[in-house]
Amino acid sequence: MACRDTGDDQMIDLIPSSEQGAIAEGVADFLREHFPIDRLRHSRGTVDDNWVDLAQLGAFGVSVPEESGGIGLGVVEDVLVFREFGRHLVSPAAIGTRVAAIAAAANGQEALCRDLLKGRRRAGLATPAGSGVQLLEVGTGDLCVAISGEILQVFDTDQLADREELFALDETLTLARGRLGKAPLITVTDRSLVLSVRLLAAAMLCGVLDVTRDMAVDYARTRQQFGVPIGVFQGIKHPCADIALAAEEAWSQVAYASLMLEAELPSAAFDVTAAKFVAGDNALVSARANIQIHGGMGFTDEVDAQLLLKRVHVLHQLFDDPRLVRQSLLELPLEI
Amino acid sequence: MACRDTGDDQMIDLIPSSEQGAIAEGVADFLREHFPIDRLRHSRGTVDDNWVDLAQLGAFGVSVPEESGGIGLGVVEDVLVFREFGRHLVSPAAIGTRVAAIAAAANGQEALCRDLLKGRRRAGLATPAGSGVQLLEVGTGDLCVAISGEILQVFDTDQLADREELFALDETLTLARGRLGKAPLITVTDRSLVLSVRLLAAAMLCGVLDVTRDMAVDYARTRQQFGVPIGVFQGIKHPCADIALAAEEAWSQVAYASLMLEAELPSAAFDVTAAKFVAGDNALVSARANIQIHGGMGFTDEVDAQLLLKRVHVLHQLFDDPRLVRQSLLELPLEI
Amino acid sequence: MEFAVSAKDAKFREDVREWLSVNVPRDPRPPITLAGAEQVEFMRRWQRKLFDGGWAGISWPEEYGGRGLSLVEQVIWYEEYARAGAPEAGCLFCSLQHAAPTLIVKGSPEQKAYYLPRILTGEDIWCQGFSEPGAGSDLANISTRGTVECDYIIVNGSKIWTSFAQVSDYQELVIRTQPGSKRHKGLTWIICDMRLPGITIRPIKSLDGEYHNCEVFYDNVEIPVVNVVGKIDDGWSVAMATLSFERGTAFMETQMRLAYTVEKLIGLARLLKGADGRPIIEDGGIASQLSRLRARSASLKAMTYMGASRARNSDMPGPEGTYIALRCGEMKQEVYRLAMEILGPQGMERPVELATQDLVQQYLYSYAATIGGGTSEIRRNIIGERLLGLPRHG
Amino acid sequence: MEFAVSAKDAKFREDVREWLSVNVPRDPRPPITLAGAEQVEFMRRWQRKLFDGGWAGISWPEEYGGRGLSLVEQVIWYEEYARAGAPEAGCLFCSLQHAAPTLIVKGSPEQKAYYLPRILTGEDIWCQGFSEPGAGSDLANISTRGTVECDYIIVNGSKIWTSFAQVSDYQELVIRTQPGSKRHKGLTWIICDMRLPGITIRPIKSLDGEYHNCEVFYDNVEIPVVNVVGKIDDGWSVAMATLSFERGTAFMETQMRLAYTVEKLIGLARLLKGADGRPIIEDGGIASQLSRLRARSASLKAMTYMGASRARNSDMPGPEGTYIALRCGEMKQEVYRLAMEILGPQGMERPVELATQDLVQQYLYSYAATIGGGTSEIRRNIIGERLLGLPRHG
Repeated sequence: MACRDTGDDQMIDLIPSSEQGAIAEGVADFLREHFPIDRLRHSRGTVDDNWVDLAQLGAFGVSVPEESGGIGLGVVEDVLVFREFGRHLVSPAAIGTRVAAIAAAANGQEALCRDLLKGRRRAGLATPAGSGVQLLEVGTGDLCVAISGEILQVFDTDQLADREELFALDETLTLARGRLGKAPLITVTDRSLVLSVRLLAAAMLCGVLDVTRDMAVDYARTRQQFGVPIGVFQGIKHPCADIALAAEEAWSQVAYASLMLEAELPSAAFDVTAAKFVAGDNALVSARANIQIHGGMGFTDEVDAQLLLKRVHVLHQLFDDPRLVRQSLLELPLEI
Repeated sequence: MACRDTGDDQMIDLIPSSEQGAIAEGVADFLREHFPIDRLRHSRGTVDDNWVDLAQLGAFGVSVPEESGGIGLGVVEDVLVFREFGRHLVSPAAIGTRVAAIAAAANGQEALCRDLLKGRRRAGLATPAGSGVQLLEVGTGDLCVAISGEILQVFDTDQLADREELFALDETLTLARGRLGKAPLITVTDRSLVLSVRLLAAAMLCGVLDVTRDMAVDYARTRQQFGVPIGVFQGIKHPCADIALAAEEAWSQVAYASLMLEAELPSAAFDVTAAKFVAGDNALVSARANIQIHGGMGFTDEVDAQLLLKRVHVLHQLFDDPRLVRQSLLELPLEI
Repeated sequence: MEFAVSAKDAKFREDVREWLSVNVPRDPRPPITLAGAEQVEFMRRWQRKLFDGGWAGISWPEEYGGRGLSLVEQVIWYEEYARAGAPEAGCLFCSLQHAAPTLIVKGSPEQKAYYLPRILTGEDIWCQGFSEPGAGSDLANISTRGTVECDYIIVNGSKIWTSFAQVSDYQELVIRTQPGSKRHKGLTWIICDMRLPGITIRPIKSLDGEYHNCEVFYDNVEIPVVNVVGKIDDGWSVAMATLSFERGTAFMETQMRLAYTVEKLIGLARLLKGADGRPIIEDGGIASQLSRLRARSASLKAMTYMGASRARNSDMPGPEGTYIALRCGEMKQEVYRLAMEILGPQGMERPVELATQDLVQQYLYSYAATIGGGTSEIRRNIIGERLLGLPRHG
Repeated sequence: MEFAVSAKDAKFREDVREWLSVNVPRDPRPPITLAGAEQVEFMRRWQRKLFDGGWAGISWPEEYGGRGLSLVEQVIWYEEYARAGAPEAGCLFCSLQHAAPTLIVKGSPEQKAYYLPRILTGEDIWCQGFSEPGAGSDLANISTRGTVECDYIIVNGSKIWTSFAQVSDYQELVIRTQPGSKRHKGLTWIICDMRLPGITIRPIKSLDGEYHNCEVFYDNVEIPVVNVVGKIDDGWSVAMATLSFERGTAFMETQMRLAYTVEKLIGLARLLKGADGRPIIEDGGIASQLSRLRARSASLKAMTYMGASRARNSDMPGPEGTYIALRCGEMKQEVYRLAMEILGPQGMERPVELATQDLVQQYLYSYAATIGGGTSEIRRNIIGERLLGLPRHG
């Protein structure tokens, strides 16, 4: 467990223990082999081929209770795994699938929980937009997760109405408009669970940020102009430094917030909201800078810089308009 | 005249004519000799020694009618002269003195007008602050100009109440708190005159921006680090370029707005407000960058970078909180 | 400093507005696709309509079939053009804004007589051929070579970032004709017929889904010497004429469109409601950015007047045009970034796969604005070194 | 990743809060003037009070008289310290945050025994002696030289940007002891008694009216060799120990103060009304900046935890501390710039000529935050070159 009461000693450690590191590394190994980012170069809203294998690895059940088929760890370990998902631009349906499984287990729907954990079913996400919702990665037969305040609901496909397919900014994902029905499959009121959804989106943003940094630095080191690597010039070097700082800052806050959330501290709502805001903002600014660092190549779809940008937009908007997230930051209680 | 009706040809020329250039150059020559910026290095709210000589040059009466002792030109020529004032950090009382003279002439108070034009009297400025006003450069015996909506009022010293001396952010200027009386010496309702006051503050900001650019570039060219002039590094070169762009942009808008104001076009209010906003914002950002470019020296009072910063703050706040100026930009009518 | 009010002014605006209201195509300009035929057909038709209406080449001297409008009239034209939602120049940009001005200044009488009318009517499409792989936007590093053999120049090499090459008839091609020459010496500016044997074109897909750029390969392409503009080995001065022009009033259409987009965004922010049920404009963070951009649009226009005023007193626009290019590119991105903030979740959607009138598409396209035609970093170098006299990187 | 909740936690916070509420001086810390006597007296008294209360050297190991608090407890301490408005370290910063940690790691037993207690009680004031004219913050360019003669090192040269030299008892002095040595080799770190003959101090007035920095000149100053910390010619590694420390938790006080300042500004924006009669907080432009800074304060704290967590697994804090230094400096400026926007016209006034508790004064002082101890540009170079492996400027 990432959180314990020692009685007399106190500490905050943001470095993964060797057990935690091993879980993340196991997932990372699998993703490196089966989810290289360039698989998405010319993809159009298609489900990843290896979704079932990823599920069978246990990646969506890290914080699902063992008795329901999960690994029985907490959101801290989830965050480490979802950062790896972000690094490989795994579908945000990973968040929906993980949270739907937890909700199903809490609701006694064990069969559904196991279907999700085994990759037999998938859950996409609903974000409020206009008078309806945007359905992200909700394909035929998929479930759909929506949140509102402290309530989390899971809908089955037949509980969605007025569905209309759309072209997505991130064309590697499917997007539709629709309306949520009145009778969800599952309704759970759980503040921590709702917060965890936001935090996992932030963790995925951190993963994208890591890739952004590495891509920018790699290009700055190798691309030559005026006879030297462009990383010599402060006009390139300093933006690279800013991206690295952005990644360090975002991950620090996400890691910290995961500990606060796991410990159920009163300030967890603020810390998670700040994590989503900082990770989203930093990832967006960095994805843009990475395109600029790549110059003409950055504007093409021949390098992955554009995939990172588009994915960041989607994760940043997931469940909440960042504009309103920013506003709420001023109102949330904060102990200092 | 800067504005004429040609009937069949139309043009906008933002370059001073040779006559206009000669007026500005005459003032500039005098200022270079008698108002070097370093006169302010260790000055504490003292009136410039050469105020009377500057007045006798006619510098405050450029747009005062000839029959009242002025030169009888317009706000376009004023703007050129006030940019020179900005370049030499002449007291903002120049604005008050100029506008008080115009108001006095319009009000038939010819003796007062001549006193102002000859430098025998000076007019400082009142900016709303809290429940009273801030009195900037309103010394003993000075007049004081206040504006509200389209109304401009001139107060004599004895019409000010509750005066309390303050230390100013810009310690080369005097500052006090006070209240305006009920019976001003002069009240004029004149939209264009009120707008001209804002525009002249913007013109002075442009002058400060010019000095800021020259100071930054000069330091970048001469200061050596790691064996080369620091201007080699893009971390210095690019901020210098941004300052130069900021100066070009601000002056272009001020010059353009002066023509629109002189022609009394409906969009003049927007153009003048935009000029004040852009000049203030650009001057502030640039003054800050100039300090950073100067490194450790920039933080001392041994170079003039700090004088520029402090003066910019004062001119930016003059008469209106820039925060509210920015808000008003969204409401003003604009023909496009 | 002078503002000469004209009685014709309001009348001119009225005429423009009326003509545009009747003639602007109702359909948006098609995107530039791999083949690009739809946009070409659309733009040729529109340019022909402009020509027939007497609105082609508004800034060209009358002797070349233009209207010779004053700067103020040009501003009015582009203001109304943007307001009417008339098509952006797209595949005609290079012919109208680069090639024609260059030919007018540097072309031979025969070149002018042949090419200018075909550009004016939209018959010919042109592309640029300056950038090369590895050389970036620095002309001094051009290595595509041309060998003079009798009446032909034989060209070998390649160009990159050539916009609209896949649909172009001609190319403004800059090559190195003096073997072993360095930097700006020994370059030649030549008109290259894009249908000549030995030319291969590879369109590059952009991040917005369009095909804005191409690589062009030259394998023993034989171009007649009469196609040289200016003199052989004097291409640098010809190219500079184009670039100076590009940095001046050529940005006017973009500027006016930006100004108009800001007004549109203000309207959109008043109309749209966020998930909290409040109009977006009531978000002061959004409102303050809109204010700022409204003021910055105005000052960008003023900078154009300033540049044109300076140009009036000299033969060629000064390098101050780089100020406008830099500001214009960065502002374009700011405007569309703000559009995305206003759109919120709606910005994740695109109504159809590709649509040039879509704000999301325009947002994505805006990434080119600080890269194409010289990155913002290069522009800041130019300002620092050429205008401010700062030392070059050793 | 682990968060060990302690039952002592809340109790500790309560103790700290209570002690501070009784003991924090009611008067603000005096500014640092030309002579500086008022601040010295004030800070010595306050440090003595901290010592007597058992709150001196909270992060020091207990064997040196410190409290050896855990990182969490340090955070609580600085949070409460900032909330209570307790004095910033000022003229004691160098002794407590630089000199003592360096001596603890690199000092001889005799040096520790003599200097550490005097630092802990506030008896001695220290200053740094690293920067030189022309060398900026780059230690590699140090040219102040020391010649070893018997038991003394004879020092000649000068230092600049030395904070609090005018009131210091000792200096952390880095000099070049190997003649002709280059860059990081041949440097020596030595304790210099500031009252030695041959030392001249010129205080420099800063833009906020205080005298934060001095130039120090050395004319045949004779320093005993026993004052060398570490070994002769091995000063680089000693200095690095200090700098690494500086970049780690030494920023904690600043961070907590910034976080608390943001909360204060939120309160101020709710309280103050603009010229339009509306509370400033209703200006969404202001509100959105406050939100942003509130989140950024939190993440800055998290970065400190991250750095400390890494340090726990290695002997010395890594260069990642530069991230914190960079962010901290820039955020300090953002916070006080926003304060000026909130103050509006009130920001043009200062209640007295110099007052360290005044937001305007703090705003002016914040200009040092991206310059002193390495400019933001240098910090970005360090991140780019040392952390990311980008090539150095040739």
